[in-house]
Amino acid sequence: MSELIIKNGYVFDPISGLKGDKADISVKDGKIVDKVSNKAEVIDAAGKTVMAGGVDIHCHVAGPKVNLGREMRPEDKFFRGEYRGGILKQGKRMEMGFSIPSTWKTGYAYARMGYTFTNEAAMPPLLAPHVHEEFRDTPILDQAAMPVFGNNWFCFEYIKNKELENNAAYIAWLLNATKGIGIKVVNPGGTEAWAWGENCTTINDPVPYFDITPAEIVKGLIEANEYLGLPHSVHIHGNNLGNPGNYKDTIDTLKLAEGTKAKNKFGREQVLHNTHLQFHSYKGTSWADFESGAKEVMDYVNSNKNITVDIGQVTLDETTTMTADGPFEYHLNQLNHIKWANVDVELETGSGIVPYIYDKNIKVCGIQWAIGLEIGLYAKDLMRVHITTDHPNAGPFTRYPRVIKWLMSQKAREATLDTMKWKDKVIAASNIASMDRELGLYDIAMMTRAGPAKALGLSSIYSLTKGADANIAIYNLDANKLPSDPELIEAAFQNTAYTLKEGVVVVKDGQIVAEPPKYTLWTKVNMPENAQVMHDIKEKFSRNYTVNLENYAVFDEHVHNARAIELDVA
Amino acid sequence: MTANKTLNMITQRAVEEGIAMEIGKTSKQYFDACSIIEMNEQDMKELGIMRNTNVRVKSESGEVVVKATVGRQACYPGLCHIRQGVWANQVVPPRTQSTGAPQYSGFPVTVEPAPNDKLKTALELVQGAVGLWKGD
Amino acid sequence: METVTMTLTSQPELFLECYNVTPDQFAGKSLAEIAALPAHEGKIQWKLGDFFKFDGKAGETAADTKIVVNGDVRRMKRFGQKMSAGEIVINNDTDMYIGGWMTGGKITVKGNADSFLGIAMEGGEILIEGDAQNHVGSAYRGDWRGMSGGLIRVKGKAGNDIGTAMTGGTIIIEGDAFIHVLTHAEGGTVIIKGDVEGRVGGQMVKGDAYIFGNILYPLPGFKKIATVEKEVDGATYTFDQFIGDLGERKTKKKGEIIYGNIYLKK
Amino acid sequence: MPKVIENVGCPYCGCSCDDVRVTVSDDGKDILEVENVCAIGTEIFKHGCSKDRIKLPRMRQPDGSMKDISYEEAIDWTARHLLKAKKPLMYGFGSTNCEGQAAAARVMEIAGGMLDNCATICHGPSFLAIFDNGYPTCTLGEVKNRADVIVYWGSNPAHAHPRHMSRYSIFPRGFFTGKGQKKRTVIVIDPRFTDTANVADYHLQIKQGHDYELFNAFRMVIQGHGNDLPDEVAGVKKEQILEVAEIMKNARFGTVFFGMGLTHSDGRNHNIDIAISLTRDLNKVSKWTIMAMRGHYNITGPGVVWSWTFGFPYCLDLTKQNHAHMNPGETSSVDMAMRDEVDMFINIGTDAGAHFPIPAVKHLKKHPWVTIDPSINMASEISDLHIPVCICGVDVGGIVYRMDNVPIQFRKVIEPPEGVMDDETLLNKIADRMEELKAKGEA
Repeated sequence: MSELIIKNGYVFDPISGLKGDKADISVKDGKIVDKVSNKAEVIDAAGKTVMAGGVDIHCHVAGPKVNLGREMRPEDKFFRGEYRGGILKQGKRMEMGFSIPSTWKTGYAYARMGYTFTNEAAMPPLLAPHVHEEFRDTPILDQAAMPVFGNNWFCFEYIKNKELENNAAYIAWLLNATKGIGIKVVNPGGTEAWAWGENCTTINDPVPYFDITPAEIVKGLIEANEYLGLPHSVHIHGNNLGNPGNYKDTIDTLKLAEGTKAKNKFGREQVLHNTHLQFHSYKGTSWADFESGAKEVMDYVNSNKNITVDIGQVTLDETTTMTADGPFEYHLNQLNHIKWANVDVELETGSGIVPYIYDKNIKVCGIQWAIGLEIGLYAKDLMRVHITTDHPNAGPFTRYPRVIKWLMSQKAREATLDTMKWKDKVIAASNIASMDRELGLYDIAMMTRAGPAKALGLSSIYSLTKGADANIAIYNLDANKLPSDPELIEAAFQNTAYTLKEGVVVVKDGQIVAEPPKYTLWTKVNMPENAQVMHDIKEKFSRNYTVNLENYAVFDEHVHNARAIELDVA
Repeated sequence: MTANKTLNMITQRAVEEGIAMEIGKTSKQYFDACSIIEMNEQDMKELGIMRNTNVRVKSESGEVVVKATVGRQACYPGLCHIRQGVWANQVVPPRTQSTGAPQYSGFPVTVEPAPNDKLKTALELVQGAVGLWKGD
Repeated sequence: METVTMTLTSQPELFLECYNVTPDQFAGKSLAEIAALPAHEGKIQWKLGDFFKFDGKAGETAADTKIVVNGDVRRMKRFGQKMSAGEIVINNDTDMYIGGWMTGGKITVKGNADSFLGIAMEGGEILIEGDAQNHVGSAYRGDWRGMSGGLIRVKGKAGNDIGTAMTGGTIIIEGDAFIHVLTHAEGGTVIIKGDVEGRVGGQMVKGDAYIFGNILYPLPGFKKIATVEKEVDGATYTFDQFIGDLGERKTKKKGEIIYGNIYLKK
Repeated sequence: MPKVIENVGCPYCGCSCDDVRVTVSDDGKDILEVENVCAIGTEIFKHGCSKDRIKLPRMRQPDGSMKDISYEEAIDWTARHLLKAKKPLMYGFGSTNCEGQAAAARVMEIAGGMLDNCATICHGPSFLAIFDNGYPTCTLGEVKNRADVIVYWGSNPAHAHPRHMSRYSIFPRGFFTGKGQKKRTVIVIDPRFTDTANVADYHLQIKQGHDYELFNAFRMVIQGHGNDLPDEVAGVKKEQILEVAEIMKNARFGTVFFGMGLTHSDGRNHNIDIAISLTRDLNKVSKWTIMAMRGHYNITGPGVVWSWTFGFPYCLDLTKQNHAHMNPGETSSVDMAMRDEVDMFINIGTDAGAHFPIPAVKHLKKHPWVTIDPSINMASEISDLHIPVCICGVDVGGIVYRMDNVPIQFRKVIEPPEGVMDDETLLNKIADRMEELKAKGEA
């Protein structure tokens, strides 16, 4: 029996309503408890900020696409004669890579920032064992992954035929087979079209051959998600990502959620999570008259409570873009002519990878940077607007502290604007220069742990409420006396004073000191077997797949330390 | 007829070699599958080589005796092929053009009739190269 | 300019990585401090002083420091890596990565250099009096930004991948070259005074190759457009000008299509 | 009662077929029958239950003979030599599951050595090309369900991947390809009239070593410069190039499968590099993908596992503790052997004795040589220590990666010979022993 108490810190936990009050947090056997005995180990957090472990709702940290990115970019490790990252080995294994870090670096670097959970944003079901192998080799972090459904042939047919129960049964079966947590949709219909070299750029473009539209796909999946009552909502990367003028398509996509209410036992209120909203909030007709559409999109988001979003902030780094949106990556490669990888996955999905440099001396990159911050600053309910960089698409996750700095400090935003070659054009095409809002630590706690945890239906695990896992971040920030130098804010969020994982100190003074067990979270839907769906599955496997059905579902021995989120459907 | 001829050599997989390898590298099947050179009939004629007689193959990095055949997968004149394995690797140049991969395909060898020379076994060739061969 | 002379006293068993032998690292240090700089042989971290004895004196700045390397350093790599100024003279054959990622200064090798000479170089000058091997002035694996500036002159011959993904600067090979010259280049100049086996300018977007000898196997992607006179390396010659790689994508500047050029001496 | 095990993976080639049926004896020790498998795969399963399997490590004696020793002794000997060596090299993994490859990464990170896999002499140049130019590819099911044009360039599946054409490419009937072979056009580009060329609609008999020029010619046609082509490129007539280019442009979905005809000839990586460029060009007018015909059933595995572990797929230099380095040509096995850059060699799940050019074998043999492999092979017969292990896919399961990077979960079908360890267990014991020795200050 181990006991621990964190004393005198300024505690920010929106789930339990703590808004920076001085409070003690008690931990017993890895869980948050009301109190502990006087034998408990004491961590003095006086003058420090205490939050639950960070929760990343959307990042690409494990699996085939991420790994092909690592494989195809030796120069991401060794850049102009320098080993990037510059981290001396502190854990069991070395840490490699900048924009697409090794699994080991991923675990260590998140822990150093006070994060203890990540949600891998796109798992191709056929390749699920790969994702789980990487989870095994990612230290410390609890992880989950969302299988992609937006271009899945089974779903297409069930939705087209309006077979809600069959669609739901198939989704439940696939979550079980892949040990996935929820429903991800990427460029619905567009990636299937890309298998013929085509795309769907609006929600009404028909998908070749399948006689269905993106709008129907998304609506069908939302319906199935709420029918099942999954912990998370449908998590969407909509059509027409990354193109000027797409804010209209984004609002069209968001409108598909209108009239639907969340139905679940996990405290989740939204029915649609729109990820990396920055990439979907573009106005203008071309890159020449490109401008921010953040205001229009956020006006919609602010007034519709059944939607959550994450930002996808551009960090102005050389990074690696990777998405299941195959046609987008091809298009991007036609613009920058750097190397291009593409992987179309039979019956299910696709993906593309292109290295990209967000250069502060390029006007468009500056505007993209401004749009992301505007989304955060326009937000009225920060529980519904989460910090991400769509790692590694808009920048590596290791830049979260920098994003926090920009959101918390107008001075920091101005300093970055001042380094831009086309500062005036960036200002003219966005509203960033006029925004004086500065977020506080409570806001940041909402955007980086409480909000994402709630949206994922996991706030009973990832918060400081009684019974939650004792995953805790302690930052060197005096909530009453925030430093006037914004760089110190970034530094404090980069390396915690302490990170605790299930009550074990894993980071102390920014150094990895322990690597306790971690979990793979997945959603187990208990429902009667659906004979029709099982028949359909068997038929597709015998005719179209190249892997046998019996070898498709991830074997239990290949799922690392599984922890099921269970729910029953009659 | 010439005494010897420079040919362009390649070495690749063959299903016979694959089967034999799984039976074992010291097996007769492996010996039979891999200790042969396939070349164009015209080159054989010019060299005065009879089918299924032995020839000596020399390259910049070594030499080996193998049995000459035409083979089912025809080489054009000037091209020859020894199946991937111990015999081919006696002559494959280890140079890699700074890629790590040796020059398995496309290197000059001279081929000459050696009807009286004996073929060596895989073990004799490899153990012999490192001073471990103790003889039969 | 001050000079540090380093003379080999013992050979490594394997290869020694002399990444610290640069004017930048030596400048402002005493001989004892220089001798204490690390060098790797596999996983063993040695001191430079374990293999060399040092004489002379380092300058205050890199620009003020010259390093003379004596002895058989064929089993030593990475001399002059990332150097920004000053001078290195190696009085013998040496190994890989000489002048890799260098941004300024000058390196002279009185013998041969191995592969990856001047890899991703940005500025400065390298002179090899003997031969070089493969990847002269090329990019590091996967990088689309190869050599971007400076001059590499090899008096002897060179192997494959000369100026791969080059974007600027000049490479002069006075002898023959093997294959792949300016592959994937988006700028820069390569002058080969001998013969080339082939594959000059494949996948090239932009750049200039001057070939004084023969190209044994020319690429089909290049097309002759003119005969021109050009001054190259201090003298003027007549060349046939070929443009390409017509199979590769092309960029435009002020409405005009930019081609890569091969100038083949008549 | 004999037991039938279905959905078994075949541990031979990169097809990694997972539909094998194996009938096993009552006691789980013998394989009685193998179905749905090529001739080569059959031999692997036969060998797995051979009574002649090596069951104990063997150490070479001063007189040249081999003597049985215990696993503990073998593990200790290997651990001590790894720690002592300045730059040990572990190479192989052609027949190791991913769990074993991950354990090997741990071993060599602790040892501070070099880690390389068979790709280094096989599809390593394909990695170099992917580094430089990317990889527009797909899973094999996409080919089966959609492809109407198939190109085999410098690859000969009839011999190296016996079920490739029937399971994935030419013959199967898929969702959009219900007519199978009848509606597919097959193009083979090879200097030999191979058995694969024999089933093709077009065979371009290219002059060996000049693939780059022919790719360049195809790209010329795609970019609209077909008229500028000379009458013949790389031994192939202009008319034939134009005709085949037209077929490529008009494909609904095409795939280029390339093999060692490209990776082993002059230019190596650039032959694949330009093939990738051609694939990209073709996507402007059609839909095309490209795929390396990886040789072994899990030789894709080490590239995958080590990329997530270190960021590089092969030719790893782990000597520096804080970071990994990679540069083939310097850190590649054959180059290091020829330059005498390493001072210990572990051959695992492959046979460098048979498959390296013999001068490289001679160089490596100057130093301690350990072979970890279930079988007697050329490497085992010249090593100082031979440690037998289980055969993946026969007496141990695990994850393997098919040539298209699809993970396949392999099953164990029989019990291993008593006492024989699998790769993962053995390697982790070597790693543990090294950590023990380091902690005790004996290293």
